Amino acid sequence: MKIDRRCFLSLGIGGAAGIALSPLPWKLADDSAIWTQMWPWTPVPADGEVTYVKSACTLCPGGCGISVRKVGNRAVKIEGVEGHPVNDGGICPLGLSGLQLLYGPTRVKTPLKRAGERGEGKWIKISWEEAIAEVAKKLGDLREKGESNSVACISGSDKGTVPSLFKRFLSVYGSPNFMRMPSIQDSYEIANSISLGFIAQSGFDLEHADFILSFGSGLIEGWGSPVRMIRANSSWRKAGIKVVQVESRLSNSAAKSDKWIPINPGTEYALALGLAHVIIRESLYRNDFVHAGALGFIRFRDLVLSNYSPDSVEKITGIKKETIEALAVDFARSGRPVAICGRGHGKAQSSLGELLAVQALNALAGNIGKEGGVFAVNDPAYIAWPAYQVDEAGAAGIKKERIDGAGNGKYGLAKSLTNRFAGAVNSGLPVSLLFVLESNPVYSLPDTKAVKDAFKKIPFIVSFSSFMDDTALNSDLILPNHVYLERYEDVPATAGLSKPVVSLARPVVSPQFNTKHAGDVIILIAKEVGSPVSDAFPWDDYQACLEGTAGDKWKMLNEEGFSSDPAFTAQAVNTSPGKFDLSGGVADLSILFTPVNLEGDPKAYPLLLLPYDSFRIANGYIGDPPFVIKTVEDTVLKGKDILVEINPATASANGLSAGSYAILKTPKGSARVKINLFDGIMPGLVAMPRGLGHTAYDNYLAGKGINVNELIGTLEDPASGLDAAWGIRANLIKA
Amino acid sequence: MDSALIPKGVKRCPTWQFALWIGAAGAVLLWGVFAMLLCWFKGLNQTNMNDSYGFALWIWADLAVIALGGGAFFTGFLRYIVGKDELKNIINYAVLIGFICYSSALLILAIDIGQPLRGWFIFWHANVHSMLTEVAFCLTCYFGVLTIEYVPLILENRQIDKVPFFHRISHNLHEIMAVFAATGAFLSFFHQGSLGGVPGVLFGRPFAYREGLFIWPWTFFLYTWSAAACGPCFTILVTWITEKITKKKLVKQNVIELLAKISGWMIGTYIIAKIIDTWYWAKVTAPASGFNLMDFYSNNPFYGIWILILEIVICGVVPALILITEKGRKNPVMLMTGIILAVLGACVNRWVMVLQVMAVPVLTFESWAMYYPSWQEVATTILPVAYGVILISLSYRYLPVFPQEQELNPEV
Amino acid sequence: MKEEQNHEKAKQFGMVIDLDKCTGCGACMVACMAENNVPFKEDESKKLDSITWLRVYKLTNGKPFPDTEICYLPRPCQHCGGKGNHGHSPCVSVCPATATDYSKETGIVSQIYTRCFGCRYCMAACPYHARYFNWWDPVWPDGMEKYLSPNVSVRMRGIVEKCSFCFHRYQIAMDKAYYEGRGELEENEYQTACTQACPANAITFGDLNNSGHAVHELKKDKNAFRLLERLQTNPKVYYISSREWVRRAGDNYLKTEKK
Amino acid sequence: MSKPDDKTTGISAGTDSTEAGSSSAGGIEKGQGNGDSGFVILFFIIGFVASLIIGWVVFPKLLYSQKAQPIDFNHALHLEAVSDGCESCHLFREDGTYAGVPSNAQCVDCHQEVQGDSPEEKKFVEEYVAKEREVPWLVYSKQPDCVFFSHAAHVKKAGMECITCHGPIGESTSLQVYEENRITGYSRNIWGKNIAGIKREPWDRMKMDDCAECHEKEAGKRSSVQTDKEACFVCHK
Repeated sequence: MKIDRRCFLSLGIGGAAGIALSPLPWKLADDSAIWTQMWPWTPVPADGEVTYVKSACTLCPGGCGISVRKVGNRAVKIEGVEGHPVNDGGICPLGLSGLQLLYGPTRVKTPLKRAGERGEGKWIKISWEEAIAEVAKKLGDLREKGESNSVACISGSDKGTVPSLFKRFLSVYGSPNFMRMPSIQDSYEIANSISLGFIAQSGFDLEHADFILSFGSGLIEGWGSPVRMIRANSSWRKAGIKVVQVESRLSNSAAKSDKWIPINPGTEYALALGLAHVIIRESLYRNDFVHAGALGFIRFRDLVLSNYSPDSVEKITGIKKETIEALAVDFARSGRPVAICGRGHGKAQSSLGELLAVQALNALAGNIGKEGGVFAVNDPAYIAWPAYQVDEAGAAGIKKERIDGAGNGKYGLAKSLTNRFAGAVNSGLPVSLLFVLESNPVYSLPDTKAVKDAFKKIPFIVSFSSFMDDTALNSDLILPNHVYLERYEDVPATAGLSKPVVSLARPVVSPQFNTKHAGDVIILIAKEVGSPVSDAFPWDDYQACLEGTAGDKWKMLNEEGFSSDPAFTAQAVNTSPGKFDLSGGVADLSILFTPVNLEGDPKAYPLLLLPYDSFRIANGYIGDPPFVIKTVEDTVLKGKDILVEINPATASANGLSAGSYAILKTPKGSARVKINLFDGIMPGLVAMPRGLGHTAYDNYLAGKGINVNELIGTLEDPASGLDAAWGIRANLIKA
Repeated sequence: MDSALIPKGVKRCPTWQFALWIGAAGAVLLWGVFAMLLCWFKGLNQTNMNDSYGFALWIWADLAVIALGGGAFFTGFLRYIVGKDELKNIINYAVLIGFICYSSALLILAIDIGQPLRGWFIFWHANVHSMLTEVAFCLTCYFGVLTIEYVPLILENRQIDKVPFFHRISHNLHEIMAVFAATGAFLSFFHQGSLGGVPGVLFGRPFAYREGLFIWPWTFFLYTWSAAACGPCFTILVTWITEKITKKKLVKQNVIELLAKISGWMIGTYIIAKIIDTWYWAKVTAPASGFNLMDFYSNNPFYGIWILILEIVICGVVPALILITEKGRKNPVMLMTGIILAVLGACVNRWVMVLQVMAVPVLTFESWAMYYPSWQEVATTILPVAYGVILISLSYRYLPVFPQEQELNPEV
Repeated sequence: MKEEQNHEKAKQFGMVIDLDKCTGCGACMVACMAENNVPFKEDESKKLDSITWLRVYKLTNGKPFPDTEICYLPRPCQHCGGKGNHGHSPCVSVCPATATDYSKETGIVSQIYTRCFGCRYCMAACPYHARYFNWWDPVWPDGMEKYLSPNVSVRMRGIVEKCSFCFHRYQIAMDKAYYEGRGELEENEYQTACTQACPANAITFGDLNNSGHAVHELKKDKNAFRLLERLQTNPKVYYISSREWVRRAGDNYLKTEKK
Repeated sequence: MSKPDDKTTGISAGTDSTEAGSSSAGGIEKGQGNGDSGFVILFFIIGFVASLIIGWVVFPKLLYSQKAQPIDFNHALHLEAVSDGCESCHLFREDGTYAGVPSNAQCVDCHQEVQGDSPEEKKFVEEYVAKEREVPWLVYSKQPDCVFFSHAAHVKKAGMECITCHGPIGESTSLQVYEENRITGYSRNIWGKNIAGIKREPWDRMKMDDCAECHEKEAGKRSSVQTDKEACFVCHK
């Protein structure tokens, strides 16, 4: 008898049989399958009570009402508010992604002070007290030295209480340099000033218009208040209203229009004048605003009749004269036609000539200040704060010329010309301290190199950004604002609306990090700087200021979430007929109506680079959150490569093919790009999206594509100081 | 060193040489195992598969080895059911190759599924409507049968055979082998067929969809048929490679030629059926959903229509003609050309019916995507090859695989 | 009496998408991702491994400048009824583990993530590419998991997922109905996230069988069509376009076929 | 190195020669006694029994960890004091969702201050109410994340009693030990106390099959095309 291998074999077989007859293998198989349902690293969202908080979106000037779904104390989904006058339940991709900003990795979590070189990303955390004291000390020193006017602020907007507090701060402190980021409204303001005699923005009653003629405006791609525009488009479709898009590239707006008229880029003004020619020649205009006695009409008439016949306009624009004739008749014979300009999102300015030419069409159609027409819209009416005392230093400072020149001399009609900021600083105008509020100028202003050079000349830059954006990264001190979902703020929606709405952003969740409301911060800085600045800020905090400002409307704002009461929001100005000046008070009209001479030698740069706006690429203060960048097509962004759109004809002329690499060269710089062939773009053009090529933010956005602003520059409109550059000459060389 | 284990009367290479050989194959195997572990622990993002190539190299390899492993069931069917007695001289090897093919197929499936720990759901939560369920059950059962068919061979190892118990098992298994061969043939018929059914039932994919008989699309029968036709060719091919490596004749040429002849006729009939199927599909089935034949083959940036020509003419008609004619079979170069082309034909067919099914765009506004496998996919696909080499080497060295070996290689 | 019959009748939830209104803005895609806890990766430009339950396709008419036209087409899961509308959608019957199913009560094709073991056969079956495989582990940046909704279970690597017509919204609405002692929902009580978000109101959602629902009439529009109807997949998503080339792009036609 | 030097004949398959070869290493000697097979059987039994013990006794002990509830709650005591049965504390919300385990806000109506002399109550008031912390209750019936369970459908629509699924927990004076499955992280109550998965009462187990069983019997809907039972998207999300 001995224990041999067979015994062990037997033991094994017995063991196996026993195990098989026990729950062990079966339960393990089941449990391991259940384990795979919920790996330790897979988050399981906690359940809880569902509530909704009404608020307003601040991610663009659109001013949509939002309803945020919460589970317990977490915000889980942003939806549009039904019945809100701006968006009535609709919402855009960016607005939907707000929670990725709130809870995202790009948040600045506490005040930061630069430790390394600018842009290096080395920071030390400091307390709010230290940060505010430091800013106040610098401000005090500058004021003492009589250099108060060297303090400037670039803000995303000049509407609403928070920008107004900053503006008030500068005014009482002694600086005229409150600037807002450029947009087509700068152009509209100057145009209105010339033609109507007062500064106002333009609003459009598009829901009631019956013929829409768009000169390159991305009506359904983010122009004006984006959701409202898409809703308007749906109502046009339903009512069979004709939309004509004049644009050199088949944008989505062009694709959705009833008629797309491709035009040589930059010649939109000529088409408008050609249309005016036909309308005047055929006496199709209405007399409400233009009649022989109207200011400048005779001069305008003579100019368009002699210089802008459909024949000559065909030569300039490349549009057949028959098309021009027919379009003019269609436009003028419609009941409530409206002409709109402002390329793409309308975030870039246009030349004064283009504005006046397009506004002339509206005047000829007699639809200014009427249902379905164009309205002049004043600034919000509800901000009426007590007057403040200015001391001598302040008064001296505020009287000085603005850095961007706005309001002075030949720029006398402009409120803000931030497009001139970088050039002015680089030419030696001093800026000692810059506040950056809800804007990203380092990224968003054209000619990035010049902007960066200008920033280098500014010794102290304070960013109020909630996010580590391109400008915050290049600042010296970050005083992080609450994200809009964590704060109270009035949100005036003025972008292109004829009847503006003011909504209220309300804290949906408590602040996630050690951030502070920018409104509170500027009040604290004012108090720290001391009298007389502090006297102009009598409020304990921003909340008190806001409630006081809203006055008896506060309750309604809080309950409804918005107010469209004209007495409270911006007022549409009553424009009395006959007051429209078609000549713009300009002695020599031909100065207005000259083609923009783009930068670059046409021989070295035979192509034209055209930046374009896309709904899926946010290009304002906020960059694309992960969800939105996910929706960008692979014909626009592939890996880290940006694709430029060119016509197949352009490609074959340059030896390029779909997906191949090329070097895109402009007088401002060059970049490696990939080629996307698109039949819908005019040969000879290269189109590149705005909004990519961020150097800051998270890995979901940073380093993807090229910032088109690095390749383009500004071009000053001699008549107004506006930036008239709609593109730049370029060349594509096979890489 | 291991001489006691080596069958009597045959000559084997020295142990060191054998160890070196196994070591080399083992290194490749380890590489594959490493890739396999990567796929298991990090997930299928290790591959270059994507939503247009959800079925890719692995599933192709899977279907190809199953088709080629069909040599086992068909040779068994011929030997035990039809009674082609000569084939007893190659049946052992056919079974071994089948065993390797099927075990490899199961392993690849275990890597290919996204949640390997839930793999058993296919049995426990089986959906009777799914062709894949049929595949899983038949495949597993047939693998069991192959194991039973392979076991007696192991038991014939000189040392194991000395144990009376094992000897008796071995003996008894031999007695009833015909039953298993019949079961195997039946199961094989079904799972080869249901593998064909996998693409054939996809009525959302006009490239794959075929009409058919009752619940079975024509691809069901074509798959079985092509496996029966090309499987034995693979057995012959591996035998030939083994002979080249061992520098020995292992199976008599008449056996090879008999199998080749049967294969030839099978391929011939299969390719006629395949041509009819393709013609009917191109003329009737596909146009009914708005597709011309060329719609499936244009826009593909790589091979276009050539893959169809390769499959049907070069790897179908040509080997059939070679193997059917006596002249072709008698000429060793022609014979092996025919055999290789036939094997390739089955592989190309499986490639087309697996990868293209998902990649051919159906929506008019989608386009072909290109795919190339990642190294992890390649390594895990080579893993079964290395495993097969090792198992064949061990079996050849220690088991009496080739009954005619001694006769063909008398001791000098 | 008639009303009651209507209630007894099985529901067929479906969608009508007006392509004339759709602007391609992408709000539906993002609304879907935000509603359904859809994960994202650093690089989502490889569209073949990018999970987008609802994907907006860009169609062009293929003509050169200046006759080029573009149309956007949002594609959720089509919730096919299959041949004869018996519920044998292309994907459902092929799943070996019963992880996807068709409900005769709602007409919705379900996907049970915890049952799926990732064989991807259903993806091969679906001609619309509406099914997505989780090639990667879903990972949210630190803190971002806070916005995840408890109404939709978070998926795991290695399984297939797809649009559910926001079925959880039906479940939640039914919860409320039961609590209030009702057994039926009003049309507006169950709407998908994309329908709700669409700024253009291009998407209409409801019970195709219920004559009281907007979709019931809309699907009969003369310009209405479905994708790949010739395959007899019987989708429950209808599209409306006034442009002929768009309608034609919805299916495959032989070159010899005239409309 | 060994050389194949054997000269014996016959390696063909199917030979029935019982002749043992040379007595090389590893060979098994003939004539092994019957006593050996006794050992073989003994070892089989040892292996069999040991693994049965491992599978049935040791394995469950290893699989589940035991966790104590933060407060030992007395259901029976509370049930006496309230007027509306379980729903007095386990509420439905306005939107029809089920609030589940009560939050402190509900408890403080009575337990703002310590009422009686129970040490558990004292702990609750001092540790949780005073510190405004929610009690981290361990929920025995917590289902996996993929499950959508509608209390409204079962309680309001179908009029089911709580006891049907949760058992007579209302009669308990003390909470049972919470056993957590170390692999899945779920409560043992889901699989059931019986490791073999055998249940006597309907509330003994809460696996999908248990739901399905009742759904098949009571609801009787056959909305699923694949299973001819009720559709998956009734309980799954």
